[in-house]
Amino acid sequence: MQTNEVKQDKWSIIKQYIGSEKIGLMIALVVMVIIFSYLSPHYFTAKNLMNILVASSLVGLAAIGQSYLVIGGQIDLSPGAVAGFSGVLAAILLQNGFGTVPTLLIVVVAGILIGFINSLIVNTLKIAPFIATLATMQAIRGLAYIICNGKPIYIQDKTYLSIGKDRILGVPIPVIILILAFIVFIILLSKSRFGRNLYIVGGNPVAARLAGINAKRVISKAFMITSGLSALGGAILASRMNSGQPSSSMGLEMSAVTAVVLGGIAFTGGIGSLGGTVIGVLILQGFNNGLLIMNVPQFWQYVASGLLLVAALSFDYLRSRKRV
Amino acid sequence: MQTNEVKQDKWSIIKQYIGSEKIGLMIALVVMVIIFSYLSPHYFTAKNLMNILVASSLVGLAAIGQSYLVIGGQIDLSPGAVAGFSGVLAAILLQNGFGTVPTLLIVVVAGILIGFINSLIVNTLKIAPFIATLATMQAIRGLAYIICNGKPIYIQDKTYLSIGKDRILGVPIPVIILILAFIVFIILLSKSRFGRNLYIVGGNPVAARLAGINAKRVISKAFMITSGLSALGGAILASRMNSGQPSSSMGLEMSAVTAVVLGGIAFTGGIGSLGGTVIGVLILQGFNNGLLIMNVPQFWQYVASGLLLVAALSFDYLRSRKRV
Amino acid sequence: MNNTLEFRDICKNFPGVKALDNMSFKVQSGEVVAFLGENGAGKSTLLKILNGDFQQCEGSYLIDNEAIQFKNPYEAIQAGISIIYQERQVVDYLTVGENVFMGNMPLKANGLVDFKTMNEATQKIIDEFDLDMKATDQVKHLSVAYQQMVEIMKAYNRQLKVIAFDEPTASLSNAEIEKLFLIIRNLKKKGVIVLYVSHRLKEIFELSDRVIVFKDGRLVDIKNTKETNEAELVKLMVGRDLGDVFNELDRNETFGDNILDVKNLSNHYVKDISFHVRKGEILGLSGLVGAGRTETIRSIFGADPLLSGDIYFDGEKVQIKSPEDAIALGMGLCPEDRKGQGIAPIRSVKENASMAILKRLTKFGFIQKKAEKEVVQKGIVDLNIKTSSMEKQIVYLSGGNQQKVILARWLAHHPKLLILDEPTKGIDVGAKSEIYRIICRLANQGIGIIIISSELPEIIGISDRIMVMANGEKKGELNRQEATEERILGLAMLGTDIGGSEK
Amino acid sequence: DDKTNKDTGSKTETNNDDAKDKDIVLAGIYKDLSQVWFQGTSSSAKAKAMSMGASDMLLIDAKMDADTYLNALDNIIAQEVDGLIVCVPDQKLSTITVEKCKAAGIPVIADDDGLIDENGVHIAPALELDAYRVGQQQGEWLVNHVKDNALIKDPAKTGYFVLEMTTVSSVLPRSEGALDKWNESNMELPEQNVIRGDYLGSTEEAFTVASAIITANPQIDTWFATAPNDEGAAGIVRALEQAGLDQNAVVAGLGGYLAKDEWKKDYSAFKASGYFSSKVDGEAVAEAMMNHLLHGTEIFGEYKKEGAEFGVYPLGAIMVTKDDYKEVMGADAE
Ligand SMILES: Nc1ncnc2c1ncn2[C@@H]1O[C@H](COP(=O)(O)OP(=O)(O)OP(=O)(O)O)[C@@H](O)[C@H]1O
Ligand SMILES: Nc1ncnc2c1ncn2[C@@H]1O[C@H](COP(=O)(O)OP(=O)(O)OP(=O)(O)O)[C@@H](O)[C@H]1O
Ligand SMILES: [Mg+2]
Ligand SMILES: [Mg+2]
Repeated sequence: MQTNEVKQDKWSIIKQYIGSEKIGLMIALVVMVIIFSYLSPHYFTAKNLMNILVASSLVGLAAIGQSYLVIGGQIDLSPGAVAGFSGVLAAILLQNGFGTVPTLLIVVVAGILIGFINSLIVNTLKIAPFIATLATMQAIRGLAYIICNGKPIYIQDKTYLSIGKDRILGVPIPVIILILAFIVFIILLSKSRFGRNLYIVGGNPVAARLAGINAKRVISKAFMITSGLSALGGAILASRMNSGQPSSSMGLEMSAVTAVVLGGIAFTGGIGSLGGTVIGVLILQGFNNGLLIMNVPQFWQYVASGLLLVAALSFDYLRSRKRV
Repeated sequence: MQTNEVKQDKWSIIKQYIGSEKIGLMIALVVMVIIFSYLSPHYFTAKNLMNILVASSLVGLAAIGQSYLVIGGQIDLSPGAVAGFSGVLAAILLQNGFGTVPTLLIVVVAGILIGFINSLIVNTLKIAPFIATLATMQAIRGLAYIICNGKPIYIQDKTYLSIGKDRILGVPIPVIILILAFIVFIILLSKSRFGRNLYIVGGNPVAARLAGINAKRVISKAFMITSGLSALGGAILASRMNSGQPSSSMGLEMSAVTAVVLGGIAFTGGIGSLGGTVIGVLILQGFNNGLLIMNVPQFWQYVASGLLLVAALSFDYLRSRKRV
Repeated sequence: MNNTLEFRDICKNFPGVKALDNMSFKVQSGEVVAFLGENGAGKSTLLKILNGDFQQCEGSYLIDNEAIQFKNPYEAIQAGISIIYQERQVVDYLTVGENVFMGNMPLKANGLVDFKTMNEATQKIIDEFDLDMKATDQVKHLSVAYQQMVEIMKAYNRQLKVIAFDEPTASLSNAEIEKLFLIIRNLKKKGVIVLYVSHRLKEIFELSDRVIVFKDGRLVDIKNTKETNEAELVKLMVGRDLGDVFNELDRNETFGDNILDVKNLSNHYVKDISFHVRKGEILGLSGLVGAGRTETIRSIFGADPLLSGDIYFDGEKVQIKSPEDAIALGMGLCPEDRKGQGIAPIRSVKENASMAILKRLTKFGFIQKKAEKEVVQKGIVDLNIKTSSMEKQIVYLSGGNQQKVILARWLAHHPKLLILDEPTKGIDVGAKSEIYRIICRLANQGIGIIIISSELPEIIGISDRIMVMANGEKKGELNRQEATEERILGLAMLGTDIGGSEK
Repeated sequence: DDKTNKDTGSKTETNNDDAKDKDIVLAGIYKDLSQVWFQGTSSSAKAKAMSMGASDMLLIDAKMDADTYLNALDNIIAQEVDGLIVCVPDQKLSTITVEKCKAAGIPVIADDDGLIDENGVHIAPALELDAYRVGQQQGEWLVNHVKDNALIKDPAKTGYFVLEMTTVSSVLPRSEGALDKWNESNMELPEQNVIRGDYLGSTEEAFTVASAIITANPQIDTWFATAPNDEGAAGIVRALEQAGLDQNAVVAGLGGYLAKDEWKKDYSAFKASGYFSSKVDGEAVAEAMMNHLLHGTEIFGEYKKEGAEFGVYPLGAIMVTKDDYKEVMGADAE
């Protein structure tokens, strides 16, 4: 369980950001890419890699937040509902003449507010986050349907639509946003006091409190980050799809959790890094995309996804066990 | 945190089976029934109560298994998929001339096998149960579609259909099965060595290991019970619907977990009782039924369900906090 | 019965640590053998090898002259070897009976657990131990001391050839300790081999036939208890003379104004507690386990709610709503439950040491890593913390070194008032004397100290003034010159001062 | 016909003779009330029924779940409603529905998906959306559009993409109908350029699938596509836009509810959609039920085929395009 301390220095930087423990997963990622590339010449192309990144943009944002939460010993099942709600909210705001920037601001603030409510239920009512956010997930999804009366709402604002459509230096804006978000939140997690506190709270909330760390506030921030990012993701998705749809992004939370765990963050809390999550998201989306490129029938996609998860995680486990 | 020890004896029996700590939830249940009865004359009628019980039959079975797992520190996200798969499997077997009894046997055994696989992944590959069963959930759902090619399969076997249709002394067979299952599994949990070991494994895994309790085997059994009961539930549902449908019972696992937590079993493991789960299931299904009876619009039902969950759990928390 | 237990050249390596190095000795049945050694000397590790929890890297052990290799603790239990771990291993939700019979609950013919037989058998053991509990009590309702006794009963309930106690008295009060010693002597009479690990020399002299002294994973010496004395043992284990620990302390004699003034404090556990601590003064809180000392200081520190009462800190009336507030004012608390409340086990030594002063180490929200490392390094050197690196997960340090890390955390904070709740629990004599020295040094710097300890010699030796509590109430105060074990116990147990000079 | 409501002296075979004294209460159980379509049909049915004198119509969502559906059914039977309109989450639930309603003496009409026995024979009157026929209409429109405008310049560089929902058995025939029409039309596309893709019904999934298919077939620069709902078509259009292939493309959806907004833009590859009028649907069903309850008129008797026991009202789609959607869809185009 202890890593070799000799190479500490050489590795320490990589370790800090990517988590050298995750070499197993990197290998899994590479193996997967090689297999798909062998099976289809269209897999490992610039165009398709961009497809994968675009498809990752929503899951990636939600997974950043989920990483924070799981490190802090929490979990959030509401990101899918928040994203759906935000898309609809954005569309309604635009319909009512709000500009792109105000719309984005309002949507993200609304998301942060939802995160705050989640944390309030967890912190003050002491309801387990799994159940608390299952409850808010239902409530928020209901609200998403209510505010649009169940009907998708079309978006016509050109500026807003350009978020999902335009590219900067050939890179789609959603991908740029994702990359920026990862950079910001990797730095925040590894360098800031809030990030450090999150690890300590996840490691032992009681000890953290007695050392003067306001565990509730730390957890609250993590929930707000998750919901805020999910809301942003939902708003971007709405732009990409040209409409806000109340039923969109169902199951997003599960994909996010999956990516997080693939990336080596443990449910026990206090362990893992956001660099691992990057790999987790790439494996997940790269795999889904590969199945689609290969045009694997839907039913088999389910089976394959399940098997991938088990395979990737056991691969990592077996590899790390050998090392000890 | 210390409770009054004086009344210990009077209460100890009730406590063991129902969990006196759950008085708060019982009150919540009663309050809910009173409110709905006041709002609709159709709610508190023999007919409707039977409706609630019939509606509970599948969730109830899954919740029994889930209770075992959560007490043992585990969780299972695959019950919905198992139920869907089992229904289709039953329909296929019947279509191929299998009798009712062999069909039920095979389906339940198949379910138990799935549970065994789940436990294998958790025990030997050390994958967190949340993720392990999320993976098998996908794989099993995929299989359900594959074996019937995505199309529901009709059931014509009269004997088999009578399971879902007939009554004994006025009580529908699914309800009888549910009640029997609760009795058997309450006894198993509170009186058998396996049941007590489950608390030890969930409450203090180190102690379990030191005492020579084979935690893996205990956990394995709990997974097999859960999947076996879910399979049985799925088979009964197929009989009630006259067909096996690959997409049925989606989200069953979440309802089961909700009922379990409502009933006072904590995710930390080692705590709670199956008596609490009975109340949890009744609150959940009684509430859903009430919303239907009141004809609450769908979107608002989502919101209401979310709020109920938070309300019931905070009620219980605030009540128990006052006691200290 | 005539059993033997022999270790031959046992070695055990952990990454970066040689925990055991060529450990060899032999024990006869009917013997109580004590293990003595500094924190991290390898005592617990040897026991865990004996019961198959760890596997040795080299060497072997023999029971009744037969080489044996247990693959897991269960095999050891089957062979008559039971170990009571340093950390309690009970299951809160279950009854005393179920805990005592954990792993081998008796069954009825119908395959269900035979609760009647089980509870009767448990009750017999309870009576034998002379404890005030029932077999059907849920363990979560018992005091910590009683939970520890349940743990001991669990081992006692088995077929025993060898029983090992790893610091069993850390959370027991005198009454239970005496009962335990009685039990151990009975076991000895029955021919059971008893291994006993403790940092309390007094207990070792009272109980053991021989003492094995460990140092850095090696066996230093084996002494017949009757033929040695404390000074010799200490010298063997620490490698130098400690002298008279308390008399040689550099005490602070001049106290300043009140740093803390508590007036009529009440909470769920204690009522109407009033006392004060002066700058540079060491106030000892004494009492039996469960007297309410922890609950008193937790309320002061903002960890638990206060029902009524006023707190004055450094002359000003303060409202402390959370530990955060208390720390901001200049308090520090070293909690009694190290594992549960003191450390974040999977985080590094560095993170555990710096967690209370992160605000000071932060610029624009970001941690100054270099400054942090310097602070932590200073703590490691000052307190002589044994760790291969400050990045090591704290859970892999020995208990005593974990405790030192928590101390380092508060020293780095430069508190005005430091509260230490059982700071020497599970700590070796060498480290203890270091901790005493540190406490005195802090007092000399004008820091007010509150120390809670269940060890009377310690509380008498270190405190300038002692406040005695029982049943959630203050029973009296004794100053340094008045304090004797008898007078303290009189206050704690009878509520009266037999010395006659109660304030 | 409001006048005839009042003098209901001529009740024939109706089973609740006291209906005229009692308020008439209808119930509608729909398989998924979160879908725009069912909201439309249910609300127009309710409005129509109330305008014809019903005191209420309970609308219940089966949430695509058989279990929920059965519970809802038991529920409304317990409440003794006068008539039931159902859209079952799965047609295998037909027999049980009809049995229960018969036992309770409640007339039932199937809305959208017929109530059929194991041989596919209707066991209750129905208004049916013929999924396969609708698909054919969609395919037909596409074929004609492509031919009329001579859109196939180079068959090797042209592809037809059929989006399917294989996990929803009632929707699958739509894609089959469209594909069959395409195949019948002898378009001379290479076999590998006719590609099927699978999704679960949402725009984002359709987008993801379509993006992958487009990437996997870089030789194709002219895409034709059909989707079994508008969400799917919108997803394909977005994917084509992202790939820069939307100018040559033709995409047809079903429903029209997203297409109408696409057509407010200057250009969209979303060229047509099969419009179902939820108003026509809901009103037809409610009217038939109310007439039955008030006058004993046989439900959909006029649509009864030879030898059939029950009448089936056929509901088809109307293919609408940017040019004519406003006239055809009326209020739905807003
Ligand atoms: N699981 C482990 N992984 C790595 N190192 C360990 C582990 N367990 C113990 N060690 C190390 O082995 C050495 C011996 O530890 P051990 O617990 O046996 O000491 P001890 O004599 O019982 O000390 P104490 O008196 O503090 O309980 C210590 O340096 C400790 O850090
Ligand atoms: N976690 C707990 N659960 C149940 N009872 C508790 C708990 N903590 C304390 N108590 C009870 O509260 C009372 C006061 O305990 P407290 O820990 O303050 O005593 P103490 O004097 O500090 O003793 P110790 O020597 O154990 O520190 C006791 O009756 C004790 O049993
Ligand atoms: Mg030790
Ligand atoms: Mg204490």
